[in-house]
Amino acid sequence: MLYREAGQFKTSYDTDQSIFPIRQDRWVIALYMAVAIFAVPLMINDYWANAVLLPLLIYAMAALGLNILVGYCGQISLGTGGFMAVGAFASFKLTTAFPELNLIIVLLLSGCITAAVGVLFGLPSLRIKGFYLAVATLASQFFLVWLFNKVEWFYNYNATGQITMPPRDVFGFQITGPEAKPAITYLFALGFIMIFGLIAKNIVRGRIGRMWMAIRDMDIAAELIGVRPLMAKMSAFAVSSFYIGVAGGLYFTVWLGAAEVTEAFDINQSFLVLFMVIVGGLGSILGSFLGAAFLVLMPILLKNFMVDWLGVAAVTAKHVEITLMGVLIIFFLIVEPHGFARLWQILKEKLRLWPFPY
Amino acid sequence: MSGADTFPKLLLENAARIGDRPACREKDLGIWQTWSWSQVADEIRALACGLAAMGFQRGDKLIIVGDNRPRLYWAMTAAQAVGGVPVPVYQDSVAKEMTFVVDHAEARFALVEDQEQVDKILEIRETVPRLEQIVYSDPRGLRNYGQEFLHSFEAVQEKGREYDRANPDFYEASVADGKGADISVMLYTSGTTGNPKGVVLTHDNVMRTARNNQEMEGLNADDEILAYLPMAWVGDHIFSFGQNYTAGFCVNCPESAATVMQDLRDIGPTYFFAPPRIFENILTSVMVRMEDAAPIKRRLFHYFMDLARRVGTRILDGKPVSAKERLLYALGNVLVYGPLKNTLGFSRIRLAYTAGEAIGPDIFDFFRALGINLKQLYGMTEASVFITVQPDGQVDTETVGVPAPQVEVKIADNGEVLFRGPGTFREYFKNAEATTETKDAEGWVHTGDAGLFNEAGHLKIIDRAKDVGKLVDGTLVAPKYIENKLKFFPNIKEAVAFGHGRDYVAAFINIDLVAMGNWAERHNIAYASYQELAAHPDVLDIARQHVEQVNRDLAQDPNLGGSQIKRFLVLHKELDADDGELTRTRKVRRNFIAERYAELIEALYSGQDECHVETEVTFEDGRKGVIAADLKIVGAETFPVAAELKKAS
Amino acid sequence: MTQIERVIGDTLLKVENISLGFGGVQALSNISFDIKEHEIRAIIGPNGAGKTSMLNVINGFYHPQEGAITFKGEVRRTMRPHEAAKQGIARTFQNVALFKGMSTLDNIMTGRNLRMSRNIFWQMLYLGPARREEMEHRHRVEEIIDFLEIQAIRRVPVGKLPYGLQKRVELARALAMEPELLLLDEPMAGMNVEEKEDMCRFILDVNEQFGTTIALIEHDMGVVMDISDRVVVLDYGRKLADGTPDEVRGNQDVIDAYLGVPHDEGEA
Amino acid sequence: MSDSLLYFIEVTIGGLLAGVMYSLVALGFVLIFKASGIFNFAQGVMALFAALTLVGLMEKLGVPAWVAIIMTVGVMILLAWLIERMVLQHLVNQDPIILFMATIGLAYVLEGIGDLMWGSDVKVLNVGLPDGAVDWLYDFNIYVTKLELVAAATAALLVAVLAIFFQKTRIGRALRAVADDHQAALSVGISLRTIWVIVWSVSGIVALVAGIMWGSSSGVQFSLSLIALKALPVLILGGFTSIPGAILGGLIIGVGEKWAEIYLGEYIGYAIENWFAYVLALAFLLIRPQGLFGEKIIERV
Repeated sequence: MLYREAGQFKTSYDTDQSIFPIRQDRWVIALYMAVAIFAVPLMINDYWANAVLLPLLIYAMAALGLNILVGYCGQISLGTGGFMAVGAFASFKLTTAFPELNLIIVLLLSGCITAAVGVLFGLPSLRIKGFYLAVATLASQFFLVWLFNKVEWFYNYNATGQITMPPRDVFGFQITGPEAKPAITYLFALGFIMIFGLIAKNIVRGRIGRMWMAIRDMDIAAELIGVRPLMAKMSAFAVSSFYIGVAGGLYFTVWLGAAEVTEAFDINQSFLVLFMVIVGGLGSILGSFLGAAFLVLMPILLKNFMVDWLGVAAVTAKHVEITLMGVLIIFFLIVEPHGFARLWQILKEKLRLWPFPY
Repeated sequence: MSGADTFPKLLLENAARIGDRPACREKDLGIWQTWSWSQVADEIRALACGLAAMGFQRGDKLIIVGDNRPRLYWAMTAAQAVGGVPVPVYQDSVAKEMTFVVDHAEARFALVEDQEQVDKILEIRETVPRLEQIVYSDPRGLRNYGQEFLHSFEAVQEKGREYDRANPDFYEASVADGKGADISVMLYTSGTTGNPKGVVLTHDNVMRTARNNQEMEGLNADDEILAYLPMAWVGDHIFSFGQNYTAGFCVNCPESAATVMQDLRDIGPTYFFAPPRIFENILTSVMVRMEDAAPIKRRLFHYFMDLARRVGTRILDGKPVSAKERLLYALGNVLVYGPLKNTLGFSRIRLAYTAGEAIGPDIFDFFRALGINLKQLYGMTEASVFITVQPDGQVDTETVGVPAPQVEVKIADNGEVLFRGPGTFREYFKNAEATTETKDAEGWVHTGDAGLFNEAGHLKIIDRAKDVGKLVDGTLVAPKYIENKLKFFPNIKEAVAFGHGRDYVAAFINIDLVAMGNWAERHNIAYASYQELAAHPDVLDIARQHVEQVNRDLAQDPNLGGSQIKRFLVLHKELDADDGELTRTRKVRRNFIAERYAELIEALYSGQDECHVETEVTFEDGRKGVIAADLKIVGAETFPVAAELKKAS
Repeated sequence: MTQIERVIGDTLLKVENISLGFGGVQALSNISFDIKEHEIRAIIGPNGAGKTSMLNVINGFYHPQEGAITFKGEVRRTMRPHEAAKQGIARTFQNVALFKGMSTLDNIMTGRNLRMSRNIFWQMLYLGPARREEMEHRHRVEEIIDFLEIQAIRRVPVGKLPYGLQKRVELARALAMEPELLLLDEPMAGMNVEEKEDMCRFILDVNEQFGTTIALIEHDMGVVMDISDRVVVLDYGRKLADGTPDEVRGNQDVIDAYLGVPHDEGEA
Repeated sequence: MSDSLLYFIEVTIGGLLAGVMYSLVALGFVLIFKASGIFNFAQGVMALFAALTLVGLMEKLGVPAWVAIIMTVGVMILLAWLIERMVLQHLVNQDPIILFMATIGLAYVLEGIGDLMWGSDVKVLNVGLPDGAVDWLYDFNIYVTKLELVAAATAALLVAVLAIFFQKTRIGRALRAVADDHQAALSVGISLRTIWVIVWSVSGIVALVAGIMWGSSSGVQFSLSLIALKALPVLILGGFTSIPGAILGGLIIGVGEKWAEIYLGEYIGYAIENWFAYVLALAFLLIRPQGLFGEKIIERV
């Protein structure tokens, strides 16, 4: 209905393959960006930053990473929590070892380290498929958590076994530690997500993305076309883990500030992120964001609704919340197995054809 | 304005003036490949020199066959540049028709699109020995055609570039040699009878008409047009070639005939021409698709379309409209009109023309109600299209507008429309007799159409001149005009009006079995056959109402008011091409019908109110049979004619 | 695209005494034949004759226990499928093996994979070389799309396409690899007459226009006899006959084993 | 006999006994995966849920253990029916991963409801199983609790029963058929949905047994649901569809795990059992991708 595509013809492959070929879409995206960058920081406060926006952005990053692996390359992974832990501990070790090192560098390096770990734990995918692989990745989850819990070097031999983020600033703005302004940390995280969201899109729409999808859709045919499964799968694990690692880094550095591995990165993290990917839509960048938003906001809303409105006891509310989450997830899988992304797609098609039905 | 008097010269001007602006596009390999004016100039230069290198002489004809393709348009200018004459031929014409044109035009060269056309040419080659060289644009499937007289477009251009290097000033010189009075194109019009005639148009003809219309409508280099009608048709030649050069706007060629609608949507032209039937098809498809839409949407659609029909055209013509309705219309624009135009590809249209035959008022209004500036024009090949055009804000279905700039139009005593103007053709190629028949000493061209000017000075085409008759009292009778009015009612499929040499006008009517059938079902009227339905009193009554409505309209027109239908009957069978009552193109063959149903006509003019008839018919399976019927003859009310009223008062 | 005059050249691929078995089953026993440059070579035989296994061996998907394969003068017994692809062997499948989740365009673009080289860092930015490369290959792919007349379905997810078109897209994907040897596994299976005619035309055009050597498995004897230069007949993993269509037609074993059985498509 | 040897034996036996428990849970997985191709992640939570229900019934209603058990069985069957009704039947022909996620959702629901109904505090479960060391073994300084023995025995019994159920009964054969292809199953004359209800009930009961055993030894609490995770390596090892695989795999994992804990623990740090099993399974898988009992897969194109 709002689309006016007549006259938006493409005279080059370049424009034809741009991410948002339709002008109206570009406008909308630009609008969102403007709001996110300029409007939100003005009205942000600690609650919004810590309870809503930071987790939303950070989980979106993680979901993005996992979606690359599961949605685009078709390799199921239940090790997300573990990989996020790698990212977190890597950034902890780096920033404590080299205090003057720019936090951005720290996070990127943590991503790279996680990527390496990811490739290592991805190796089994060359021999095994489907749920065998899924279960195999659980190994990484358990092993990594155990490792960070067991080896004191990782948490600098402190008594608690906790890791705590020292205050760091980037270009004069304090990003971490208690004094960090919510607006700043938010923008910091936002910057990461926007840049890496774009990068992810660029990768998946190019040769490598097609390589992954080929492996996902029909690995045999892919190989007979000259796609090397080793390259495809390992690169997917690497990129995916990089994203998850960076997410883990942000999760620890800018959001939690302090983390205890066994609870911050336990297996439920893995499931949570996987849910985001599924509910958001496998094989969709947009979906990763929507999924993250949904699974971050839903519990908050449920909790507020029950505790603040219905005045349910917090502990009961917790149980109800768990139950409802389960129900909601099942409900979603039933009504739209392809997630929000598909719903959005359908809506968009309808808008483009309006007023015609087809 | 520019001083160029030929298209090759104009091309050089454009290349210099707006060299980097797009001159033409073609949907190919998934995107709209674009050529700027300077690129086009180079391409054409190379091609022209190539032709010259192949021995293409001044005055030579270049046959051009194929779908609308930039290269074929370039070929026209290329031929002109070296003093030759492009002769576009309908791409769907069969070998026989092509043989005539190629032979009659004495062409030595042909430039065709693809294998299909090459095969056609090869087929006729024996019969037209004059044809020497054939150039093809698309090599697909032509790899193993060894003939030495076949050349690929690229090869010719290559030759051309060499030739150009060899004689650097050849091209400029030969372009400079061209005069405005030279022949710029020959367009063969398929006359209803006999062989096609080659209409000879000069650069002046095409260029001046193109410019005049362009200035009248304010076309400019920012406009976009979709070239999808046959290149051999004068309309396309003016819109997609002539004005492409004079206005410097961009011509867009669709990917293929099958994708025209999609490509139309891609481009969203600002300037658009289509014959009435295309608009009709679009309207039908819109309605059909909307039928499948969700009820809410459908209601929304119909509500706003009604609104649009009420106020849309008025707003378009800048007539006063209440604020409330303006507001509603704006809302409708967001919800319905805008999206609708968008999906049809009409969002950006500033100017749309239709012509060729009478367009149904509801079709015409539908598009104008959407805010599309759709106008009628009256033209013909011999005039380089424009004879009359409807100026903005003075549009209606009845007329075809006022004389185009610099064109004089007058009505002969027999009612025939005559014109003369800058676009008037020079002659019919090698057909002096026909030329003198059509174009008299003072340059007046006989259109063969009967028409008249209304008080607003707008021309109204009423019929073919030869079909116009007079009642005994001398009132003008234009059967086709009356029939069209009748046929605009969905319930009426065909109509045949009589009156020449009679005291009043009478008519045969064919009801539309589909439309009336639906009506019958809704009013649960059972019927077994067309004949039975046609004889039903209610049906006759409806027919009468329609006839009287037509009479009312006619009464508005002082000149034709006298030719109201007094008596009519609804035929017992559908007029059928198999019975020779219609031409294959579904035009009524009135004389044949007049003979065949002589007794019915008598009945119409004698007082009797019923008449028995027996008719031999041919069924689908070719068997012949006889159907008999007793037909009611219905009298219709007639109304006082407007002018006469004035007189009275 | 480059045009090559069609002349049967010298041997492109030689298969010598290939034997392949799974556990007990002997799929191929001691098969030898060769394929010459630019020719259309048909492999026919009743179901379970080992035709598909033969193709699988040629493009390295199965590893024969015995025998040698000489491709472009290079002798080998086993290799990974993607290596075969690198060497210029492309392939379509008996039951279409397209990438269901991707559009027609992307499917065909995947065929260009081997010819694209820009590393991930350029792709991340989608700038400079990576973008330029993408565009170049899109252009080549569009030419193939144009060649196989599938412009209309460019953006359609292949899963939504009718079977006949899927087959065509698969051929397009194989062509995108610009292979020297093209293996077609029952390219016309389950098609109606018109679709078959189109496919025949395309196969011949491909062979003519690009000079691609083609080895195809086909059940429709009419088609095989019309378009192929030479035919090799397999039965129960053994080679029955090898020669021009006419020779094969005449061969008694073949008639008994195969043609003798009245075939639905007949020899139309 | 040297102490070290005795110690080794004791460790081994301990491993075997633990292994039996793993097999038990793994069995639950296999049943469902075989019949419906669903990787039922809720298996562990089902055990927890069953145990909770059992305890709840005994505490709240004060009914004797055996009654409570029977009632719980009823509950589990009802649950199976509900799951089929409200979840599975809506997800027919969806991707495996979707069904997998659905079962995780299911796990959440069961956990939540269990806690809501019976509270989330640790509960003692005593259905009157014997406890304390087995004396005659103890004489050899081998410490094995009666409970473990009973557990093992029950598990073994259950496995045997199931084996018979699958081999001999008509339904059992139908279930096996389903695993191979659904049409076949229908031809046996049992609707898929019934079959699903049955398998889910059966694995529900299996879960109950597992729940009782673990519950009695280490109390009923959330951690109980994690035994599922311990059974997963068994699946990789034995294969998702092989009952014998599940059993043997369970034993291997059980023993291997204990050995590793005892003999490797001191070098690489203790509490390794919750990942070592995976590594073991993986290592094995890399050598033999088709798992313990699977036969070599020939890929076709």
